[in-house]
Formats: sequence, C-alpha cells, structure tokens
Amino acid sequence: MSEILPLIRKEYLISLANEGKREDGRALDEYRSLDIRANVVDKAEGSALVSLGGTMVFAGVKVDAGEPYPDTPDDGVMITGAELIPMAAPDFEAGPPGEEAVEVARVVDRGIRESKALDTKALCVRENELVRLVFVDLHVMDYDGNLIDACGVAAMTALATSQMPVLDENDKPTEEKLPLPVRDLAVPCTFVKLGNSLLVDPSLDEERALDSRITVATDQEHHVCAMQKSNIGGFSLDEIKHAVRIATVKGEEIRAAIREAIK
Amino acid sequence: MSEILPLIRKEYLISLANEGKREDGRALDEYRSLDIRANVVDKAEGSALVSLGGTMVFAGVKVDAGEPYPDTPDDGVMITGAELIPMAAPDFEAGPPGEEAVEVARVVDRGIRESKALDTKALCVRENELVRLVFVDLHVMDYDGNLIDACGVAAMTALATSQMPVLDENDKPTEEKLPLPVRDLAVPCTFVKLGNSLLVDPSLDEERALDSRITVATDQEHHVCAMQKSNIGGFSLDEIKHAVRIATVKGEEIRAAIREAIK
Amino acid sequence: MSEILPLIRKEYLISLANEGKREDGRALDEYRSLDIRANVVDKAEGSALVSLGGTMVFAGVKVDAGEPYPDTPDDGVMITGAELIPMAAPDFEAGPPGEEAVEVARVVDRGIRESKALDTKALCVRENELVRLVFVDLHVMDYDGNLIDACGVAAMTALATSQMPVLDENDKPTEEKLPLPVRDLAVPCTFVKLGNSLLVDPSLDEERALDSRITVATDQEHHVCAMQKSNIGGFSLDEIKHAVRIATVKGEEIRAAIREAIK
Amino acid sequence: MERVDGRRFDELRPIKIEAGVLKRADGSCYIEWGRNKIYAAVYGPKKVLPRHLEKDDRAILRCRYNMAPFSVEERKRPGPDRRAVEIGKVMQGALEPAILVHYYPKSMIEISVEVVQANAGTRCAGITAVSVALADAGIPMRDLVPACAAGKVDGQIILDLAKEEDNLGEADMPVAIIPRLNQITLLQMDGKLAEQEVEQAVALAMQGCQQVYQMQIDALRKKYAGAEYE
Amino acid sequence: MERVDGRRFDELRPIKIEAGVLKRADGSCYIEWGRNKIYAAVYGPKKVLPRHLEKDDRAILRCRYNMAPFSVEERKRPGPDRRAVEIGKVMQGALEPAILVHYYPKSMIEISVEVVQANAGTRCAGITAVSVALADAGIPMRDLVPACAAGKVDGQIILDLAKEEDNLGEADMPVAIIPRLNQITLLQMDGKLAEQEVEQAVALAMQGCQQVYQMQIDALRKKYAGAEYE
Amino acid sequence: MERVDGRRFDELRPIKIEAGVLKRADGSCYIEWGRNKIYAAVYGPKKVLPRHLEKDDRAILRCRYNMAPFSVEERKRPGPDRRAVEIGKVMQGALEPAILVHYYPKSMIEISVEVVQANAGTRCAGITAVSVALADAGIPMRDLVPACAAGKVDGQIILDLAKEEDNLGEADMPVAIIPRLNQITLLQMDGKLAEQEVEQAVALAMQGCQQVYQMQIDALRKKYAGAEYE
Repeated sequence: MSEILPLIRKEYLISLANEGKREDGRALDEYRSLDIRANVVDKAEGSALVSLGGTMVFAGVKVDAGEPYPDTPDDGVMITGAELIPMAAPDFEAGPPGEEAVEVARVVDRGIRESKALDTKALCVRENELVRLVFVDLHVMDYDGNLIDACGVAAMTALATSQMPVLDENDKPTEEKLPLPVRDLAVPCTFVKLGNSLLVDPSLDEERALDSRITVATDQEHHVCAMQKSNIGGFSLDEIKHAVRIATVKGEEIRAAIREAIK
Repeated sequence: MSEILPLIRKEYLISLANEGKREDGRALDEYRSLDIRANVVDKAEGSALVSLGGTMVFAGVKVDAGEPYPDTPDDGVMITGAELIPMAAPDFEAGPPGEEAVEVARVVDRGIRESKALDTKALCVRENELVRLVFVDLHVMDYDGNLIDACGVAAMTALATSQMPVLDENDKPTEEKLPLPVRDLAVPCTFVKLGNSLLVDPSLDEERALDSRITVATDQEHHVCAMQKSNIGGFSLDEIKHAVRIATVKGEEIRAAIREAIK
Repeated sequence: MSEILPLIRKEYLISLANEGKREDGRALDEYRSLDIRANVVDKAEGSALVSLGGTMVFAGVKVDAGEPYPDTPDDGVMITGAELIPMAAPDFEAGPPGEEAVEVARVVDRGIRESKALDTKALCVRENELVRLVFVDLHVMDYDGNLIDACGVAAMTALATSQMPVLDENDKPTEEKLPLPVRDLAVPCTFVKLGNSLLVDPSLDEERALDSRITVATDQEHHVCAMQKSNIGGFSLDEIKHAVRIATVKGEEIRAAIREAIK
Repeated sequence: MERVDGRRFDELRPIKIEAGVLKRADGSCYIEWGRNKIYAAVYGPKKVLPRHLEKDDRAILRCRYNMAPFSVEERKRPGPDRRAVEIGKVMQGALEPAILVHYYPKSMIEISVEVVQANAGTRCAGITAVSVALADAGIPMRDLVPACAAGKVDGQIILDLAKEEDNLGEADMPVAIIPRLNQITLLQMDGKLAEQEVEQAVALAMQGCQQVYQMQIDALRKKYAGAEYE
Repeated sequence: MERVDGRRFDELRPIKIEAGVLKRADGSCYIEWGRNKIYAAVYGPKKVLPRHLEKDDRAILRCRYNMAPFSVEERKRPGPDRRAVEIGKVMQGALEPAILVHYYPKSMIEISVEVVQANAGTRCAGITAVSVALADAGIPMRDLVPACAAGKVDGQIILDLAKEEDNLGEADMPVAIIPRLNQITLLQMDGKLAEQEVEQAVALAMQGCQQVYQMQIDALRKKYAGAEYE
Repeated sequence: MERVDGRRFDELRPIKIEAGVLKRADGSCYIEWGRNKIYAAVYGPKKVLPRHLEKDDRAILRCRYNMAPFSVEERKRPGPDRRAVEIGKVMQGALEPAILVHYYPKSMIEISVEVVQANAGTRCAGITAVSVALADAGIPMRDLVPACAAGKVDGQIILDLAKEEDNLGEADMPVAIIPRLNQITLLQMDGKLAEQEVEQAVALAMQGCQQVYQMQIDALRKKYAGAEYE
C-alpha cells in the first residue's frame, strides 16, 4: 500500500473533512453502499460475497474435526485467514500473507472471538480429543479501501449461514447438517483521522491520506468486543470516545443489513 | 532457460529443419543415442540412470506405507518429483522446484498414472487405512535438452525394476521383497516445432529456438495416455495428428530399449 | 559477517600476536571474562545466560515427549537450534538460520552428544514408542566474537540445571520434576590463527582478521569429543596438537566455572 | 448416450461471461461455466519487477492460477500448489501467442485467475475469462483465445465434461485455440485414447472453442455496446 | 477487590528498566516488568536495504517483535508467528509518531524486541523498552513512548493485568501514549466492555503510562548521570 | 584387527575417479569410493548474482552439498538439510585455500556435490571429486585437495571408515589437506579420542590423503593424456 498520493491531494481531503465533507459526497459517519450476499459458494459450508463501495471480498467457511488446543480442551477452534491476492490491487503480491493481511485476519478474528459470537463450547465433540475446526478464509478480490469492515461483515455472514455436517459414531461426516452455533453478530467499524475529523468507512484515497486509523468492533448488546488502532499517528481520548459512540450506532445498521441478507 | 540464442542461429536451425535436416545430422524423427541402465543405486527400491544425448537423469524409487487419499481409499499412492539441480545447467537454481521442474514431474507422472502402468489397487494394504506410497524422484544431473523424455524413461525403468519390502503383520517392512505391480510401460515422446517442421527429441539448441513444444505419452497398446502442449506457440490439428502418429512408433522403440535394459 | 576490516588493522593484530600479545591485553591462551548464570528463565525446564566478553547468549531447554528416531528406538532425542537474531549484530538478518547459525548449533550439539554428557538411554520411556525430546535453543543477544564457546557453555549449563516433568501413566506431564540425566560437562574451546599464532577465545576483531579457526570440545575425562576446523585457511599438524593441548587445560577451567554457577 | 445433466454429446454447459467486473484491475472478467465461478484480472502493461526479467523487445507475461481455500470439497491450503503452478504455465503458453507483446517492450502484463467455486474445466474457463479481461484492459491481441475441453466417457467422445463425467470418464482433453490463426495453443490430455480418438476429440474441442468464442465476443459487445469488436 | 498478587486496582507490577545493556546495538534496553524479561535494541539510522524501500523525505522504521522458543509454557517454534507480525506492526504505529523521522531521509532505523520470558503485557513492556533504547541510540524524538495496559477482571477496571488476570479476565487493553502530545498511539482491546468502561479503561491505562514514563526517564537519568533528559 | 571388509587398518576402500563426466558443467568429476557414488560439478568463473556479494579483489566460492532423495536408507526430502548446509560450509573452507581466487576478481565459482548413493565418507569423497572438477574446469590452484577420514573402531585408529564401522565406531575424523603446503584445511571429529589418539588419527588421515592425491592425479592424467599435471 505504498502508492504515493501527492501531498496536495491529502490536503484537499483534509480541508474537505474539516468542513465535514467527503469527496464522494458522503457524511463523515456514512458508509458506502454495502451489498451482502450469502451462500454464494456451494463447496463451502457457509459463504458470503460482500461489496463495500468498490471493495469486494469473499468469505468461505469450511468445517473439519481435529484435536483441541491443550489449554482449551473443550473448545472448538476457529482459524481465520486473509489473502490479499494480486488480483485485488496492483501492489498486492503473491506469497505468504504480509503484515497487512495478518492484521486484517487477526482483527476480524478478534471481533468474532471476543464477542463469543461463535459458541466454541458447542463445537466440542469429546473433551481433550476431538473438536470441530472452523476455517474462515477471506479472499479479497478488489481493494478499494476499508478491508477490515468488508472482511468482518463477510466472515460474520458466512459463519451465520454455515451448515456443518454432523459426525457419525466413527467421527466421519454424514449427509446430515446442522447450523454452526452462532449466537451473536459482531461487526467492526473503522475510522480514519484526517486533520481533526474522524471519517467512517474510509475510501481508498482516504486510507492513503490517513494520519491514523482505528477499528471498533461491537456486538448486538452494543458492547465493544475488539479495538485496534492501526498505522502511524495517534488519537486523543475524546476522539476514541467519539469513535466508540459512532461504532455502536453503525454496528446496529450493519447487523441489520446482515440479518436481511441471511434471512 | 532464458539464455539468449541469437536470432540468426534460430533462423539457421529453422532453415535446416525446413530441408528436413538437423544440426547434428539426425532425421527429424530420430532420437539421439539413448542409454538406459537399471539398478544403479542400491539404497533405492528401484533406480535407473538414463542418458539421452548429453542429458543425464537418475530416477530413484522408494516405497513406504501410509494413509490413502480420502477420495481413493483403496489405491496406493505414487508421488513424482523432479529436481533441476544447479549441477545440471548454469541457469538452474537451488531452491524449491520452479514451474519448469513442476511441469516435468507432472507430465511424467501423468503418463505413467493414466496408462495405469502401476497397478495402484495392488498397493492397497487395508482400505481406508494403509496403502503403499511410491516415491519417484527424478534427479537431473546434466541438461542437454528434452528433459521430459529422459525423465519419463528413467521413471518407468526405475518403477519396472523396483523390489519393495513386504510388510509383516505389524506393518513393518521385512527382508522379503516383491516387485512393484508394474503392468505397462508408458513413455513420453516430445517434439518441438521449428518453422513448419516437427522435430522429435529436441537438443538443447533446438529447445532454445523452439516455437512450441508437445509431448505425447503412449502405452504398450499404442494408446495415447497423456499429452502436453508446452511453451509459447501453437499447432495445427494436422501437426498434432502427425505428432501422435510418430509418438506411437517411437514409443515402441523406446519400450524395446527399456525392456532390453531391465531384462 | 562480511564487515570489512582494513588490511592494516589485520596486520596490526598479526604483528601483536607474533609478539605474543593481544589488543585487549590478554595472553594468547587467555579467555575474556566469563559470566555464567543458571536458571534465568522460569518458563524453561533449564536455562542459562552466558556472557563471554561482550558476547551474550541465552540457552533454554524445553522437554517434551514423542517418537524416537527409527534407527535409535531406545534413545531420547536432543535437538539443538541457534538463532542469530537481528538484535545481536548489524549484519544478522531475520529468517531461517543461515550457514553460520547452523554450524554453531551443530558444533555445540556434537560436543554434547559425542561426550554422552546427556544420557539419552535414560530418556527412553517405551522403546520404539515414546522417548523424551530435549530441545536446546540458543538465543544470541549480543555478538562480540566466539559464539561457539559462549553457546556451548550456555547449552551445557542449561542442560545440567534442567528439571523435567515426570510423566504419569497416560504420558501426560505431572507436577513432579526430575533432573535431566546429565553425567558429564562437555565444553568447546575455540582458537583462531593469526599469522603463526593460535589465539584462544577470539574477540570480534580477531575473528574478522582470522586466517582460520578451530574448535576442540573436551569432556571431564579430558577426552576430545568434537573438533571443527572452520572458515578459510589451514593448520599444520603441530598447530592442531597445540590446540588440543590448550583445549584440555581450558576445558577444565570452564568446567569449574560451570560447576560454580550451577551448584 | 444420456449425459448426467441431459446434454447432447457436443453441448456446452451454460456459460455466462461478464467483462469489467473489478474496479482496481485494468481489465477483468467474471465467468460462470456450469457450476464453476471464476474471476480473471489483468494489470499492465507495467514496469517489470524484478528488473532483470525485463525483455528489450517485448512485454513479459505473468500468469497466476489460484483456487480459493473454500472452492473445492476439501479445504485447500491458501496459495498455488504444484497443480496450480503447472496450470499457470500452460495458461501462459495458451495466451501469449495471441498477444502483441512486441508493442510493449520492457514491460509486464500480470494475469490472475482466481477460482472461487470449482467444478471441472477451470483452466478452460480461466483462459476464456482472461482473454476477455485482456480485451477489457485494451491489450492489443491478434484474436481472443477461447478454450474448451473434450473427453471420453462410456466410450463416447463428448464435449465439456462436468465434474461427475470427469471423475468417471476415460479421458479429458482441455484445448484452447486462436480462431483466426486456426492454431491450438493449449492441449493437454490425461486418460486413454486411441489415435483416431485423439483426432476426434481435438476436433470436437475446437468446435466447442468456436462456440465459446462467440460468447466472448457477445460479452465484450455487451460491455462496449455500440463499439464493434470483430 | 483483592488482586492475585495483592496489588491495588491502579498499581503497576514491579518494573525495572536498564538502558544501554548491549554492546553491538546502537541503543538498547532491558526491562523486567513483573515476570516479563525483555530486551530491546535499536540499530541506525543506517542505509536502507533493499533500496526500493527508501523514502526521500524520511527514515523508515522496521519493527521486529520475537519470542525466544523457551519464553513461554509450550516451546514456540523459532521466528515470528502471525501474532508477532501483528505486534511488530502496531509497535511501529505506536513509536513512529514520536520519532523525528524527517531528520534522516533515505535511512532506516531497525528496532528489535526479544522476549526471553513472557508473562502478560509483553507488547507494552516492549514498546516501553524500545523507546528507552531509541533515546540510548540518540535518535531524536518528540518524546518517549510509555505503554501500559488496563483491563477488566471480575467486573472491575484494573491496571496492568498479570498473566492469571489476563487468562480469567473479561478484557485487556494495551495502550501507549506520547505524553507531551497527549496522544494515544497504541490502542488494542479484546474482551467485552461497555461504552463507558472503554473510556474508564483508556483513562486508567493513560495514568499507568504516566507512571511508566517516569521510570523511563529515571532509567535514562541513571545511565546518563548528570545529563538532564526532560 | 579384522575389519568388516577385510581391509588393513591403513587401507582405503576401492576408489574410482573419472574427470569430465558432465556436458554442461565447466568441470566435473564422478567418484566411486567404496559404495559411495558422487558427482561434482564446477561452473565459473562467472558473473556474481546477486551483485552485492561481489568482491573487488577476488572470486567468491559457492559450495552446495546435496543428497538425492534415494541416496540413503530412508527417503530424504529433496534439498539440503542442516547437515548438508554445514558440509557445504566446511567444504568451502577446505577448498578455497587451494584456489587462486585473486586471479578472478568480481566473479563467482559455483561448486556442486550431488550424492546419489551414500555409504559413509561422502564429504571426503565430495571434496576429492570437487578438486578434480576444479582442475577439469581449468581453475588455477595451488594444488589439488585430497580428503580422507580416519577413525577409531574397537580401540584401534583406522583409515577410511565404512558405513558399518562408522555406525559402531568410537570416533570419525574427516580430513582434507593441501599436500604442497602440508596444511590441513578440513578437520572435523566426532566421538571420543584421547589427546595422543587425535594426533595419531590426523597423521593416519594425512597418509590416506596422500594416497587419494595420487589417484586424483592419475584421473586427470587419464583424462588429459600426454599432458603432465604435476
């Protein structure tokens, strides 16, 4: 993400923001159009295709069975990965995930994990021996800013619509399916700071111009379940309070969109 | 394989080919001298050293036991790998196999696999649990053109002479040996197109000058069991028919040489 | 380790050495100050922090259980690794161990292994099935010359003070602890040749100026248990005899320091 | 012969091609071919990195074929495996003869195929889509490159094998052509075919390619309405 | 509320900071924070390798966070894992705003944190130590960057969670600040907090940072006795 | 003492050395040493890649030691493991002192050893073969570098341990020398030896090297018949 945006362009975006405006006409606390489609890949136990402005992400869920981690012997395991494939942007490179992709995957994972949206206890088959492994793979097809929110919505939607095969007495998957035990909808909400303003759902250009970034994930009880300040720059305590406030409101809007998509 | 061959040299080879000639005096459908020696490595279950002109390849077979693939629970597993080690050419680099090495291994593998030369059913010990794993490793020592054919002959010869240890009741290898269940001899035959001519068994220079390349693998019933068009350039339908025709004839000659070497 | 030391500096060190002197005032057969502290990391089964002049190394021992190697079915397994992390020197790079780190780990390992300082037979739980795995990890924090000796002392000290958890009937670790079966103290002693002199415990600058290097590991019965000539250059037979002689003496001094540190 | 999905022996699965579906890529294409769902993207011509791969007289091509972890029955580890590396290589061999690479010396054209749902025939669908994406990116070409497989099932040579046919069939042969030059630029085969069956299968696959070719043109016409492509 | 180690809700674990502990590094620091034992080193400003990462107008930072294999309960495979990669990234984001990177165009500052014993709060301890190591290296900064976590255990917002508290607690929130600018440059959180609890925890963590800040200054004073830092 | 294969204590296994066995390499050698089968190849002097490794005043050496997957009892994963990396390093240290590297500044000599059948003593056989390959490539040298191991089995110091002797023996010590300079350039040992046994073993190995040296010369004479080497 090292493309150079001339300083003059950054200053333009900041001056707009200081007037409460954005280049694409949105309000500072307004998301771009969000399109959520569930069950788009029939080989996956659950899937979603999310478009947020020009950003497009597939999420796919596969469920397997295996050993639990030694320190959580009766918990199922959720593993979240993100690939920023060369298709999605001219500066994304093939190869193992870089720190950008690792951060996206870990922040999305943390929001879902900490909200306990996925009931991992219900994914235990036999304590200490066998639990269900839930792989959430995020495949970013088009990168137009705000990956974390697009990926977070895609992952949550894919999980919420997943049907996992029931195991038989020999621990082999059967034809019978059960929904994954999803009991909450955790969603991230990301802001960038431009000058003195916080802008929700940054576009690609706003991301390039950013001074600093913060993500606040909330659950349906309006609890904050994950936060992540990213990139260079800092926030005052008041700015963080403001971000949490907006994230709680926006989270509800996004959850409504997910519920609409999966019903 | 990025060495630069001056255009003039390429044109010379093409003009020769158009007269039905080759630089080393061979006919267009004539192989270079082929030397096959079996059982050259006593640590391997089977082995071969093949020289085709200046190209020199070792193949070694090792047999182990392990789990079958889930979708073929009663089939033994053959795994073919090729290494283009720095010894073999000034532009071969150390490291994991590049796309050249991957293609060689996969085309050789496909010819043998699709001909069912190796009876994988006979390599099943207990369905779903334990099958024999057959590793075919191709170690290219000297690269002087037409790797696929040299590797294909080496792999087939090594398999056909392999003696695998019989397992005891605890699935441990014993001193007793049995031949691998090899019931066919599949061999690849490779052509390059220079101008309007197809040349069998290309030399290094002919490979460098090539417009396009095609490999046709045949079995002893003269069936085609694998084909691979490689590199840039194309073929007409007639050229493909011609290649298949010649491959059938040449395949028989090569099989005769293998039979001679392993008897 | 490719920093350039001007030729003139090398010549100065050689002229000093030819007079039996060293830049830091040491005798040719004199070690820098050696500080050994055992049990410095409470998460490890055994640990040591060794400072040798400005070189500083942590060794940590972790004990696990697993399958033995097929050719030594009743022997526990010791695995020694060294990391030359970017913290330790401006030219150490992140990533998998380079040939320098591999050599350090293997020479340290060899001294301990060949002296039979660790009684691997006593680490067998059930022949062919389960043995204890002993991981010795060397973490080089500051590199000021003579890594092998600093690492060798750190590894030996960490092993000698290790307490491994006893396994219960289900092969799970219990709270009960037993010392690792360590019955000897093998230590390496490293020399560089500068001009016609052998210098023990080379400093960073002496290493940079070296013509050749040799390590001699000895056990408490004054047997030589490992040797390694390293880098470019050679030795005469007489020089090797001299090195072995000195190493036997110095080994005893170092063992005394270890005994003092672990008592 | 009755095919599993009721098709005639020379009938393609339903194919939907859409050009220009991605924002960032210079050219892109989405294809649904039977139950395959595949995206293709093209970036370039652009600067060559690393520099030593640069060619003085032409653009170089880089072809990446990749499957999403969730695109197949068993979860696939992320990133191209050996099969994907080979497909990337033959894709390049299929496409490069159609591209006027000499127009762009010292540059690079980056091609990506991402399979999000796989169901037999992904390499043909991928090549077909890339070719449309190249046109969408404005890369000058001698022609589009349509691709289509033929194969042998139950003793019959048939067009465009579905997954179940491929699993049980006797042979599968993916083919790509440059229609204007009547050149075959992709040809692979695995299975067993008699000599004349090879000929028959290649010919049938070439017919399939011609049908695919029309769909490619239609997709580009639809995107660039009013503009004539042929 | 009684804490496991008897601390008050707003009390830090014992912290020991020592500047200039390594010979080769341009600046270094050793920190013991509770039972954490961590080294930080700084090299640079130095030439940028590979060159294409060079910036015309400023120094770039490289941040590595790594745990020794023996630093945790289960032996860790050597080298940074995904968690370590993420921590390296947020550490950079926490530190860079305090560094006058524009003083050193076309150069690179390499930062390492090596954890030899881990016991909750390693990233805060690491940032705190790096900041001292940067000062020890003479890198010009707007200010030191102290870091400290707050969290929620048994319904209470408390400062600087120990390992046992982190394992059982409801939330953990590491924070770093630039005291002179009153800016928060590290903020992460996992767990569950109500809106006003977030505010309360951030405020408490910032107070903790102020205490840590004094210890940083003391450590530098001790090393550079006679020289005034503030 | 009776040795497993009936040799005297100071007797080498049968050795066959053939120079110039590969077409592409600039110099090459095949060696059969007991049941070891090993190829050595030399490329260069050639341009240094990557460039930053280039030395202004001399050629650099790159040494690769590798075993074919089928060369040992248990199939080995392809590519050099840690043992192979170490052997590559000590091989370089053994050979470089004999090479007139200053004749070729800013260049690189690439050395490969490939073991296709292993049976104890591969590094000595490899160094011996490389040295002949270097001569075959026309690289100017101070001398050839012969190598040979000594060891201790059943309390006796003996020459050139076979696999069975190595497995059961008390010590193994590979040695390489530059005969004209009477310098030892490879010396490794593992096992247990008393001080005077070390001396005895080194001396015996050096005698073995002298025998190997004659065979190297003979192999080069045979290849370059008529030309005098010594």
